Amino acid sequence: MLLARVLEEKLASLYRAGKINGGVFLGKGQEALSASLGMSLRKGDIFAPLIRDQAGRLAFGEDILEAVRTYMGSALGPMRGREGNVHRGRPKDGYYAMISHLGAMISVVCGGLIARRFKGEKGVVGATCIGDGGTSTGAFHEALNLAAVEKLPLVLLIANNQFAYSTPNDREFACHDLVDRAIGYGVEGHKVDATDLDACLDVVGRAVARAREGHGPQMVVASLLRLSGHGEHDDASYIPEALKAAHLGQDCLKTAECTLLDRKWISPEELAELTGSIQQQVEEAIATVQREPAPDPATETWCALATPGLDDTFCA
Amino acid sequence: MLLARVLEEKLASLYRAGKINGGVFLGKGQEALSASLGMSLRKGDIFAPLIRDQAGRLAFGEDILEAVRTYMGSALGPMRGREGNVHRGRPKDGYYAMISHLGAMISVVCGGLIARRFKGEKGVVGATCIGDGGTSTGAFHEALNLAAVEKLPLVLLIANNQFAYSTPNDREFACHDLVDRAIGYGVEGHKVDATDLDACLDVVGRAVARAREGHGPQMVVASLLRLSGHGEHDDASYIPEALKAAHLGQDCLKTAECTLLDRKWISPEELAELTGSIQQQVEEAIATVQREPAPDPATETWCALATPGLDDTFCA
Amino acid sequence: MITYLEAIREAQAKALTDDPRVYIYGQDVGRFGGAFKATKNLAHEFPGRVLDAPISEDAMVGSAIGAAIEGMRPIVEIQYADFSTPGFNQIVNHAASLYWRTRVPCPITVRLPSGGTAGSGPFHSQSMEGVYAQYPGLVILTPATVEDAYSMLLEAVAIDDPVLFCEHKYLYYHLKAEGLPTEALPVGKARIARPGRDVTVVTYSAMVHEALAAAEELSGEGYEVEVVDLRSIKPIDTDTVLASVARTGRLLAVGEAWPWGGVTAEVVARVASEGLALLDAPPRRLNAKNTPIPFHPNLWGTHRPTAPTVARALRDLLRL
Amino acid sequence: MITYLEAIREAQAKALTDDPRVYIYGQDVGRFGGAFKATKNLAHEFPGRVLDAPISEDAMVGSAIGAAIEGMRPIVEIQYADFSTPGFNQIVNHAASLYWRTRVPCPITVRLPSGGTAGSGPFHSQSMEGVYAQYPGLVILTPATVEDAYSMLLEAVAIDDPVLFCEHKYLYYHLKAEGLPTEALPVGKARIARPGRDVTVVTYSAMVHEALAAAEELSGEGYEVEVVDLRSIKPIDTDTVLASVARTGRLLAVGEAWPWGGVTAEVVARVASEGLALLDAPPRRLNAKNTPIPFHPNLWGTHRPTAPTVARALRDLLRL
Ligand SMILES: Cc1ncc(C[n+]2csc(CCOP(=O)(O)OP(=O)(O)O)c2C)c(N)n1
Ligand SMILES: Cc1ncc(C[n+]2csc(CCOP(=O)(O)OP(=O)(O)O)c2C)c(N)n1
Ligand SMILES: [Mg+2]
Ligand SMILES: [Mg+2]
Repeated sequence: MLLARVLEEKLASLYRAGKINGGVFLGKGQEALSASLGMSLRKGDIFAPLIRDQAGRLAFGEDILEAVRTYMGSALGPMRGREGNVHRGRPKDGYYAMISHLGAMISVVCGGLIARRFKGEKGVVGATCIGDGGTSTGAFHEALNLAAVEKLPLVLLIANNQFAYSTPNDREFACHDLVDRAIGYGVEGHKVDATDLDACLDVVGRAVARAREGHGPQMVVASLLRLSGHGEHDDASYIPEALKAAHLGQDCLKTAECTLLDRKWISPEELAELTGSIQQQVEEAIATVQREPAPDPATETWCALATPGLDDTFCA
Repeated sequence: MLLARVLEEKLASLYRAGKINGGVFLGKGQEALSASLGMSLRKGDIFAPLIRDQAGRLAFGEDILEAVRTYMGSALGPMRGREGNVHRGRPKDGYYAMISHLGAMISVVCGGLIARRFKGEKGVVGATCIGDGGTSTGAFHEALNLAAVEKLPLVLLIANNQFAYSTPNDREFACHDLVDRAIGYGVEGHKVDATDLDACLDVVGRAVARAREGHGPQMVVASLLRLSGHGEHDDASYIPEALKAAHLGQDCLKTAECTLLDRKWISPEELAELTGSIQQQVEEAIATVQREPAPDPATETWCALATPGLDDTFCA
Repeated sequence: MITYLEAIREAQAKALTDDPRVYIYGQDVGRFGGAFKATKNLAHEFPGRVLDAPISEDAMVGSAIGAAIEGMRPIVEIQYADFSTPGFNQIVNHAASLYWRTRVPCPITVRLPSGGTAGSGPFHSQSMEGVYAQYPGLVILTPATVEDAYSMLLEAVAIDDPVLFCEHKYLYYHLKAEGLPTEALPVGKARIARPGRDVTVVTYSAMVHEALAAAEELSGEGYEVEVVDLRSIKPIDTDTVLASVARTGRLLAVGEAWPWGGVTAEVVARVASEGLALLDAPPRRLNAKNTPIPFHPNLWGTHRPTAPTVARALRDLLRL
Repeated sequence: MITYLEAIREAQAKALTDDPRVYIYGQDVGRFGGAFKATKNLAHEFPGRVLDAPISEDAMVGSAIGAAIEGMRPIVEIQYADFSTPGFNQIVNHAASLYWRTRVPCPITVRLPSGGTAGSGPFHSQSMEGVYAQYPGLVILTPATVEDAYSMLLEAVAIDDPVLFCEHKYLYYHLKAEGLPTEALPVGKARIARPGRDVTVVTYSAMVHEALAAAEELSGEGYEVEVVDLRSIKPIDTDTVLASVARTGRLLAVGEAWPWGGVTAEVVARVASEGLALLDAPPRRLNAKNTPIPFHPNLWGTHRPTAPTVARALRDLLRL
C-alpha cells in the first residue's frame, strides 16, 4: 500500500505537470482496504479492480510498470495506448480490465466463476470492487442477484467513501447501512472500518476465505473517506471539513505506519529506508516508461475483431 | 374481481377461438391482490398496472370496454389498435400504460410523483406492480432506490406467484423472502397471503395509507400462485401439482366467495345473480366491440411525433 | 421436413455435442425449452449446460463475457430482440471492445429473436441489427433460410468474436426445408437468392421472402429481378452487391427495420460511392414506416414492407 | 465572450426562469454544478429545481418520462453520452413511443455530452446520435456553434417530443462567441456554414469546424468548398443538402461516429436516391475508424476525421 501511495502521488504530480493524457484517479485513503483484498487473493483467482484499487492491483501482482505504461500511454503497456489510466488488466491472468460503466464488472466476474465451475476448478475466488455510488446501478443489482442464485464464490467489496464524485450518500441511497442489502440478496454481509489496516486484513481475509470454502457470495461494506478529489482535476471542496477531521478522515496509511512503529515491528529508520527505496523504484519505472515509444497510428491494425477476415473491409 | 375473472375467462375463450390477435395474459388467482390495490387508490392517484392486473384496473376505474377494445384491436379503444392486450392506459388520468420491458414502469411512476411534488399536490400515491421475476431487473433496483432517496409515496406491489414464466423462484433469487429487500432500500416492507382477500385489503390498504401519510415508499410482497399459464398459449405444466394443491394454490376468488357466503353477506342466489349480470355485461361489451371498426392503415398518421412538423419527411 | 426454428435447435444441439466449451444461458431455456422452444429438450440432453437465467439481461450478457474470457463459448438467448436493450451496454461497450482492448477474444453468441409477426406490437417485433451494426467489434448474422439458420449458428459459435444472431420469428414456423445442410457459404458471403438481369433487390432475413415473392410477381410482367440475400449485415458483402448492380443497373434495398440509417442506408451509400457508374437509375430504399411497430395486423401489414409494396417499388424503379 | 459550455448553462438558466415546468436532473448537477460545470450555480439560483441523481441512468430517464406525463419538462444530464447505454431502454422504447402509443407527449430533453477529446478513451468519447436516430419518436440535435448550443437547447425544452441534445465536449471550451444569439434558425433547418461552388461537405457538430478548416485550406488551392451544418440529424434537412449538391455536383459526408450506418450513410443514401442526377462524381463518406475510440492522442487523432483528412478526401473527390 505504501508503494501504491507513492506511485499515485507521483502520477498526480505528473498530471499536474501536464505529462499525462486524460485523468488521474487516486485511491488515496483506500489503500488498506484494497491491499487487503489483493493480498487475500491467490494466483488463479479472478480480480476485477475498480477506479481506486491501485493498492489491490499491486498486491494481486501487478507490476508498477503496467500502471505507469497505461497512464502514460506507452505502446509497450498492456493496453498499448488504446486504453488509459485505470482501464487496464491482463484478463488471461485473472486480472480483468474494467470498462468505465459502473457495475459492469460484477457480472463479468460472475461469468468467469461460472466458467471455472464448468471446468471443475475448486477453491477459486472472484473478487471485484464498487463504490457507494456504483451500488445504485442496475448492473450491480442484476449481477449480485445472479451470483447469489448461482452461489458463486464472489467477493464484492463496496468501498463506501461517502461520496460518488460530489454526491453524498443521502442522495445515493436511503438504507441505514449498505450492508443491510446483503440479506435481500441472500448473501453474507460484512462491515469494516477501512481506516484500519488490521481490521481490513481480518474482515476481507475472512470474506475471501468464506467464499473459497463454498459459502457463496460475500459482500463487504467498508467505511472510509477518499483523501483526494474524484480525479486530480477535482479539489473535493464538497467534502465537509468536519468529516475530514473525524474518524473516517484518518489516513489508513499513516495509521498503519504508526501501528507498525508502536508495535516496534519496524523502526523509523527502516520505514524511511523502505519509503526511499519505493520512491526510487517508482522514479525508475517512470524514467523507463518516458523513454518508451508512443503507439504509432501507422502500425495500428485498426481492426476490432479477433477474426480479421470478418472485418467489414468497406469500413476500414 | 369477479368482473375481472369473468372478463378474462371470456377473453381466454375468444383467444382459443382464434378471435384475438397476439397473446392473452390472465391474472387468474391474482385478483384479490390486484383489486385490493385498485380499491385502495383514489382518483388523482397514479397507477401503473402490469400484466396480471385486470382486477386492479377495473377497481381503479377502467371501463371493461377499454380492455376488450385493446385486446381486440378496435380503432375506438384507447390504444387505437396500435397497442394490444395489457399495454393500455390513459396516462392523463393517472392510469399509465405499461411497456413490455419489466421493471420499466417503476421509475416512471416515481417521476410522476416527483412532478406532483413539484406542483405542490399533497396526499397523492403512486402505485405499480411487478412479479417475482421482474425483481431481477436492474430497472427495479434503480427505481426503488430512487424512490427511497426521494422519499416518494410509492406503493410497489410484488406479486410473487412463484414463477417467472417457467422459471421458479430458486432460479430467480436467493434471499429467504423478497420482503427482506425492503431494509436494503430503506423502505417499509409488508407481507401478505394473497389467496386471502381480507388480508389483501388490509395489508395493501395499510401500505397505501402509509405512503399517503408521508412514510415513503412501501413494498408489499404477496405470496400466491398463477392459476393459469403465463399466457393462454402456455399450459403451465411446469407448476408442480403439489404446489397447486397446497395453500398457495387456493383460488382467491372462490375463497372470497365462500367467506361472503359463510358470513352471509351474500346469499347463493344473490351471488348467482351477480355473476349472471356480470357475464351479461361482458358479453355485451364484446358484442359491442365486435361491431367496431378495425384501425385503417390509410387514415393512420404514421407519425410518431407530437410535433408533426419535426417529422423527418424523407422517412415518411 | 425441418423448420427454421428446429434448425436453430439442432445447431445448438450439435454445438453442445461437439464443443464442451459451449453452454446456453437464457430465460426459460432450461426444462421449459425456451419461449419459442428453440432449446427444447436440450437441458435434458445436456445436463447442467442449459441454464435458466433471471430476468437480468445486463448480467446475462456480462456473465457470458466473463465466461468467454475464461475460454467458454456461451450462447445467450434473449427472449425477444426487443429485450436486449437492458443488456445493450454489455453488448456494445464490453463484448464489442474486449478483444481490441485486451487481446482476449470474446466468443459469445447472443441469439436475438427478431422481427415482426402479426399482433406482436411495439415491443415484441423489433429488428435491432442495424442499431448494433454501428458498433465496431460485433459480427451480425441475419439468416433468411433454414439452411443458413443452421450453418450460420454453428459458425457463430465457432467465431472468436461476439456474434449477434438475429433469427427471424416470422420464419420460425413458416419456413421449412428438406433437411439440414451439409455445406454452406461462409459468413461474410452474400447469396444470390434469385438471379435476374433487370433490377437488384438487396435484402436479408424475412424480407428475402417478400422480395422473392415480388420477383415472382414481376417475372409474370416480363422483368427478371435479382434478389441478393446479404446473410450477414456486418460484414456486408459489398462485392457481391456491386457485382449484381453491375449486371442490372438498378438497386432497391429492402429492410424490415426503421427507415433512418440501418442496412438499407448503408447498402445504398456503398453502391453510390463505389458503383455510381453502374447505376442506370437512382437507387431506392424500402423500409418499415417511421413509427413504433403497431399491434393490429391491419396496421402491421402496412408498416413493414411486403411482397406487394416491394413489387410496387420495383415497378417504379424499372420505369425510371 | 461566451463559450459553448456557458451557452448551455445560460440556456438552462433561461429555461428554468421562463418555465416553471422545467427542472434538471443528473449526477452531480446540483451544488457541484455538473462534471463539466454545465449547471454551475443553477442549484443555488433555482432552489429545489436542480437535483442530484443516483448513478441510475435507467431510472433517471424513466422518472423524467413520468414527470413529463404529468406535464413537467425535465432536462436530464447524462454525465457522458457513453453512459446513456444503461438508460437506453427508457429512451428508445419508452420516451420515443409514449406519444404514439398514448397521445400524451413526452417533452423531455436528454443532454448527452458527446464526442471525443484527447486522452478520453473508449468510454468517454462516443457519438451516439446515429444510434438513437434509428428509432422513431426522437428528435436529435447536434449543435456546432455557441449560438446553436444556446438557441437549440431552448428549443429542445420547448419541443413536445423527447429530444436528445448531443452537445460536443471538444467544443465546450474551444468554441467562443461574442454573445448569446437573439434569433436563430428553427430546429429542422440546416445551415450553410460556408458557401462554395465546387464541392459540398455535409457534416454536424465538432466536424463542422474540421470541415471549415479544410475548406479554408482548399480555398488556398483555388477550390470553393461549401460546408453544410446539419444542426439536427433527426430530422435531416434533406432539401438544403440537395440544393447544395445541386450547386456543387459533389458530396462528401463527414461524421465523427463509426463508419457503419449513421449520419453519413443516411445523407449519402438520400442524395443518391433523390439527387442522383445532381452528382458529377461518386458521393463520398469520411467517418471515424471502425474500432473503439483510442485513449492515446496519437491514435485518437488518426481515428477521427480531422481537417487534414477532410482536405485529403476533398482533393480526391475534386479530382474525380
Ligand atoms: C453507468 C455510469 N454512469 C456514470 C458514470 C460516471 N462516473 C464515473 S465515477 C462516478 C462516481 C462513482 O462514485 P462511487 O461509485 O461512489 O465510487 P468512488 O469514485 O467514490 O470511488 C461517476 C458518476 C459511470 N462511470 N458509469
Ligand atoms: C426486460 C424483460 N426481459 C424479458 C421479458 C419477457 N418476459 C415477459 S413476462 C416474463 C416473466 C415475468 O415473470 P414475473 O415477473 O414473475 O411476472 P408473472 O408473469 O409471474 O406475473 C418475461 C421473462 C420482459 N418482458 N422484459
Ligand atoms: Mg464513492
Ligand atoms: Mg411471477
